[in-house]
Amino acid sequence: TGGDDDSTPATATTARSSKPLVVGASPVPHAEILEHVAEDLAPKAGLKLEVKTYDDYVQPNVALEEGTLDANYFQHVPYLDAQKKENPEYDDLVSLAPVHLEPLGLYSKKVDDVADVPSGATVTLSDDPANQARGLRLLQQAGLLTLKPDAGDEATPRDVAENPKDLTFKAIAPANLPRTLDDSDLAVINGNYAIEAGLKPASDALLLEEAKGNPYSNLLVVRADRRDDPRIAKLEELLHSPEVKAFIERKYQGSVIPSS
Amino acid sequence: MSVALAASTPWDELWPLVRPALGETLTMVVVSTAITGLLGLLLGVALHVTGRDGLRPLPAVGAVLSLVVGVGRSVPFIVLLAAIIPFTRLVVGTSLGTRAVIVPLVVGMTPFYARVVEQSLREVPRELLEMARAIGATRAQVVRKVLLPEAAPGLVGGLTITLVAIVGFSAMAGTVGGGGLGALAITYGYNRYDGTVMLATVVLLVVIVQLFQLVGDAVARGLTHR
Amino acid sequence: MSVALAASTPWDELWPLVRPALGETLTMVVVSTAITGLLGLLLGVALHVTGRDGLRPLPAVGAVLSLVVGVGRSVPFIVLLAAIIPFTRLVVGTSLGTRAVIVPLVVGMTPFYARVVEQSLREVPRELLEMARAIGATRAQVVRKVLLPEAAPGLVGGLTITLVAIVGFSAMAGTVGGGGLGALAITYGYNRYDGTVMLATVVLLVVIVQLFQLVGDAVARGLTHR
Amino acid sequence: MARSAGRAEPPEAPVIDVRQLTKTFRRDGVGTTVLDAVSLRLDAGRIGGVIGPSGAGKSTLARCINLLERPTGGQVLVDGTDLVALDDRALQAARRRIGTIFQSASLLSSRTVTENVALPLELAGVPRADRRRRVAELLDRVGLLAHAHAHPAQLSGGQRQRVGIARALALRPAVLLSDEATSGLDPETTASILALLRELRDDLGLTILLITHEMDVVRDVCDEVALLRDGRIVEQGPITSLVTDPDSALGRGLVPQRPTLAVPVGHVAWRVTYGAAATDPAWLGTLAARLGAPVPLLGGTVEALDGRAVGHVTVAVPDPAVDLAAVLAPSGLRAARVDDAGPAVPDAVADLVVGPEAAR
Amino acid sequence: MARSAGRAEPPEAPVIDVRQLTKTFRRDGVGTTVLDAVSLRLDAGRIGGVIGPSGAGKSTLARCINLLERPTGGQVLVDGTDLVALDDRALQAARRRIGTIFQSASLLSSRTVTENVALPLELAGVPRADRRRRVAELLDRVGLLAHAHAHPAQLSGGQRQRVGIARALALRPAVLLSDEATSGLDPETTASILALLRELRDDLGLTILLITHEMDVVRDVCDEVALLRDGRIVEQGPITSLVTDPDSALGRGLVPQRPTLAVPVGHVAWRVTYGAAATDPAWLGTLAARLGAPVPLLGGTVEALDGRAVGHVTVAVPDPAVDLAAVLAPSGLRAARVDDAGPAVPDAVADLVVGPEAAR
Ligand SMILES: Nc1ncnc2c1ncn2[C@@H]1O[C@H](COP(=O)(O)OP(=O)(O)OP(=O)(O)O)[C@@H](O)[C@H]1O
Ligand SMILES: Nc1ncnc2c1ncn2[C@@H]1O[C@H](COP(=O)(O)OP(=O)(O)OP(=O)(O)O)[C@@H](O)[C@H]1O
Ligand SMILES: [Mg+2]
Ligand SMILES: [Mg+2]
Repeated sequence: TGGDDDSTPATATTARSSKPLVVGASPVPHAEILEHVAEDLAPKAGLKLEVKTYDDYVQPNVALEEGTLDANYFQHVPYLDAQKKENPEYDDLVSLAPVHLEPLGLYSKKVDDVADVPSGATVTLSDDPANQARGLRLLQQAGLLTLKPDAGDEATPRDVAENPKDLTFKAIAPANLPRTLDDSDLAVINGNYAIEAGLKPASDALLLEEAKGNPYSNLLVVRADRRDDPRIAKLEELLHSPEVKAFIERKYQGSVIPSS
Repeated sequence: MSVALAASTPWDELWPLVRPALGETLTMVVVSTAITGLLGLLLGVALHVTGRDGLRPLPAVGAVLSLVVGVGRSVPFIVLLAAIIPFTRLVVGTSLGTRAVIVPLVVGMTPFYARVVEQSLREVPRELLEMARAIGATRAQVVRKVLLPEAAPGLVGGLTITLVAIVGFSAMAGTVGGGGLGALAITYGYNRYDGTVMLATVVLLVVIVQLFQLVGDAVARGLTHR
Repeated sequence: MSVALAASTPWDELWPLVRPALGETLTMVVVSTAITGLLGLLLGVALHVTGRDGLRPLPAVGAVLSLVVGVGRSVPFIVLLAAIIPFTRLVVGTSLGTRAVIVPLVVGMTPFYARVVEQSLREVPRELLEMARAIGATRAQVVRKVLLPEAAPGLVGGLTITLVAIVGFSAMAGTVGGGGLGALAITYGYNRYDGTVMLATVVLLVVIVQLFQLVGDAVARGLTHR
Repeated sequence: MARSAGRAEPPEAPVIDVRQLTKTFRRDGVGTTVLDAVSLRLDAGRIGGVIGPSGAGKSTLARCINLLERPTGGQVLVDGTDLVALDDRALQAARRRIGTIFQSASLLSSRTVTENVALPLELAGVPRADRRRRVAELLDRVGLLAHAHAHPAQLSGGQRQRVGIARALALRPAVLLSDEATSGLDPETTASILALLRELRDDLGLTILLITHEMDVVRDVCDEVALLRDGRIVEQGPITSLVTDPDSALGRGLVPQRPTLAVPVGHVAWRVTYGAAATDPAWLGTLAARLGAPVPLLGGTVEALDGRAVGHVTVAVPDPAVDLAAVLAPSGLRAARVDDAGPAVPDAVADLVVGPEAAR
Repeated sequence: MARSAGRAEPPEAPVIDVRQLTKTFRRDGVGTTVLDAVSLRLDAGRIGGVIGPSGAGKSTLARCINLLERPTGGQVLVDGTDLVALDDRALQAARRRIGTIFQSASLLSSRTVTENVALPLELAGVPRADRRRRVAELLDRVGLLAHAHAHPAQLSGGQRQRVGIARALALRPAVLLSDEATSGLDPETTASILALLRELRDDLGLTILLITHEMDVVRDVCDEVALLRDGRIVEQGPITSLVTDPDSALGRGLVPQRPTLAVPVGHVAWRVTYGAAATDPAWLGTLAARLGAPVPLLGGTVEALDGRAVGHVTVAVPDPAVDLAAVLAPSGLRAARVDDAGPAVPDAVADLVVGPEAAR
């Protein structure tokens, strides 16, 4: 089991390389991308990959730190940094190269244009800290509000400086954002949840996040002492391969964008 | 706790955060418990009456009721919450906010309380039911005049258990913007490692639960004349 | 559901997905229920015995027990799950996987079953306890020979209710990689809007719940001699 | 509520008519026949006693009459209607005309004494004011006014039993099934309850099936009696004829059998039983005069039943040659030689009620 | 288990010694005194009866003796030790020496008849084989062998009561508190249970406090009796002296009071009571001879108690001038004129047990 590796970090990497690499991931698109790698690319590359899915954003880092996971693939750098700030023991977690971005989008069933958002409108956004901050930034980008200058990666509605339209913010579970779209005036929805709920970000969103230079690209995170694990290097290489890029573009139709 | 309590909310910012949550929790819990109590009672009585040793054994109806109750209890609450959104909207007109949580709480907990009710009704001595039948009680009268009053302490005790379970489940309210202490505990304590808020909410939750338990116990004791 | 069921898993891919989850759920539920049953019974007896009308009223001990039970029931399950990770790791050596879910399930449900047990014990006629005392039973003997056997049908009924609640909570297991049908329902049904898997898991959950309910009812009936 | 004379059925139609009633319980997969072809008729306004050893099936008989137990075979007609054939509504109506006093009082613990007695009235929709009046009246009759607001748990056993009696009478039933209503009541309370029952019978024509173990109760209020043993009716008939029939085990059992004095040496003990015919109450003096010797009275019981003497006395006759039976026959008394008249467990009682279990 | 002679206490130390026992219940905030300074002593190997109207406090008295109710005042000593002062362990041990038969049998519904009777043996750690033997023996004695494996719900009321009796005797107690053990049992079963108790007393020195409403039972087995009314002991004493004392209400109540024949015209009814002194059993014949006229016997009861005649008869004296009391005094009989000897509710019983409630 994973715990063995943890207790004997000096074990020869060769011994390790024969074992499957255990990667924790969010179900969509992370796990799907990993499954694609595991099935179509990894065998040829001599890599055994085992994917564990998580619906939660806390446990994958816990498991990684604990050694149950060799890597995880569900977060972006700002989220990891926030986690590190709150959990000093995560200091040895390092991020690798960005793989993909799931652009947040503004959606509404009430208005067709951001400009038409009425005064006093209810805006729903994700209740996880990073996505909430990101959503607020998207709303700022849409010109609906201004954030305080010191608002960081974990900005909350309390960090809103100007709210000209007197918007009401409701933070809810990301999966329920599409479900409650009928009852909100505006919703900031993650790409994956939008797709799964049958929304087409490319066409349905009033506004999508910019892809370029976006810090919210998702990437692999590993423990520093595993950075040199050849299996990790192999996976990292495969994730940035043209095949994977093509897979993402084909499968997600613009709702998930390859970062490189 | 394994994680340091970083970025804690200062104590003086706590109350403005917690106060509305407390109100939301109380609203959700009290309203949901009241409705759940009523519906669960009806369903529980129906289960008992149509059940195998009931006043009017109707295997077919009993099986259907049992299935309904089973479905209600089998679906994980988060899934239930999401799945019945259209129904919720139909009933309270929105799928967002405190009101919207009450519907899934009632839908989810009614089957639970129904089973608790059934359980309590089973404890009523059979000789009392026979007595009631012998003096010419209709089935409805047996239920109203014998079964329910005699089981009352158990029903209240069961309702207390249900209420506390509702307090627990109301934490999920956050997933549809219902707010409340539980959601606060999850948002701040679980997602953000904010020890202060987490502690404050948990303490408040414990106090609420203990208070309701005290009241429930006192009422049950007041109804006991054995 | 309000949204289209996009990207459903084809039926032929269903079984490989569901089969291990079924096993995980059964393991989690059966093991957790067994341990919860035992610990809850002990705690419930302690609550009853030290309670106000108990065999040995000890207001101080009773209050402490009641507080412990209250805390256990007040903390929302997800928060509890996260909060006791160090304890979980201590007990089962890991905080991940099916085994790791059993610990918070037991910790979370034991106080619940303890209250159910307390409730059942209250239903034992006082004259039987008096009889036992009159024939010189020690308190431990009153518990073992009178309270528990006489309350047995209620205890089994309550355990069935607890088991079903555990089935529901085990869905949260997904959040720590514990797997199981509930997690599948959340992952596919809740997060991915996958109707097929969702339906399949819910149906399986219902079947499991109904089966356990049937067994529980039969056992309770077998223990009833009134 | 009085049973009017203008009813359609012929006046002889019995109010309770049990025909070939059989009841079998399954226990551990084995069937036990608790009532075996029991037939019993009780006319309007009559009080019929049912006696028999513990476990004979008396309670089961009562429970079959108001259909708390479904008979395995046979028929139970109350007021001419077969309860088994009735639908729910009709059965409820029929049951409201049958008052039942349960062997275990079966009171609702959640209700006070008043509320327990009011229950049948509530069920029947009697208005509150009437209910209050009737309940107060009943509680007064059973001596429980002082406990009107107590809960059953605060009552003594006999008090609970009396609540059950008051409840059974609340609806002024036409038929009363009384299952050991007075067991556990003291003699005075018993007497007052019996007086109440007799009065209700006389005034309202109440028909009563009275299950009891107390022979005094049977003698005091019953018109007829049936002896149930082992699920079968062994003997039955009107009290007066049973009591005056020295061949009837049931009749002998109804008269107290108490220990008698030791027989003086040289004497022979004879048991003299009052018979059906009228008897000169001074027979004992007459006998002594006739025998020319004192006739010691060793013991016995003589009492008035319907104005006639019933009972028996044991006397010691100084001359073994005297055939007391022949001597007393003209005066309507029957006599039988007693071989051992010492203090002993009364035999006639044993004859009467010894059950298969108790005999083992 | 027999009460050995070599005990430290003086042999006269009573086994049950109730001193100024007071018990008050709070009901709806009002205190009701149920037992009011009750004192009672019962020596080893004696059978003491307690009678009294329903609600008099008899059960409460028994419950105070085994400390199921904590006395409000006074002392209860069993075997010389004050139970109130004992710690848990000692109290348990003491209770195992006190068998209790409850008014409501209080059987465990989860256990069979056998298992219910075995319960006290289990609690005391009696080995399984011994347990089985003892239980079978007891079930045989109470006539329940055939129902050994039935559950209480499958038993008749009397059968349940007998299970309770067997259970109380299981541990061969030194003291037995019997709260209406035989109420609801038929005469034969009652007789066999009483025979059993008497035997246990004779063989093992069992001391028994017997609460009952059945005067026959008191006469048959009790050595002494106390009349409790309204929480107070009104009268108490040895049976023989009470029964032969015509001034004792309790004594009169113990002898059956049955209706007598109507007084023939021109006659005067006298009630003749057997007294403490030995009496010529042939007194009636002698009286007739002496009066030179037949003396009709209107009714009465005469029986042997400890070899002596007790009871009373009502006779009609043809001459109103005769003072029967004076005539019979030399023969040890007491006579009192009866003004109305018609069939009536027996007065002496009313005298005896009329409670404040029933009298209202
Ligand atoms: N727990 C209680 N609370 C209040 N009053 C009580 C309680 N228990 C008994 N009583 C009252 O105490 C009185 C005596 O009761 P107890 O049971 O001793 O009577 P008893 O002599 O045994 O009568 P019975 O012959 O009917 O059994 C009754 O009037 C009863 O109402
Ligand atoms: N539910 C049952 N299942 C099996 N056997 C039963 C059941 N109820 C009663 N019996 C048996 O039926 C027989 C008759 O019982 P019943 O209660 O009619 O007796 P009873 O004549 O009223 O006796 P008692 O004088 O003791 O009240 C008993 O032997 C009893 O064990
Ligand atoms: Mg009976
Ligand atoms: Mg009593």
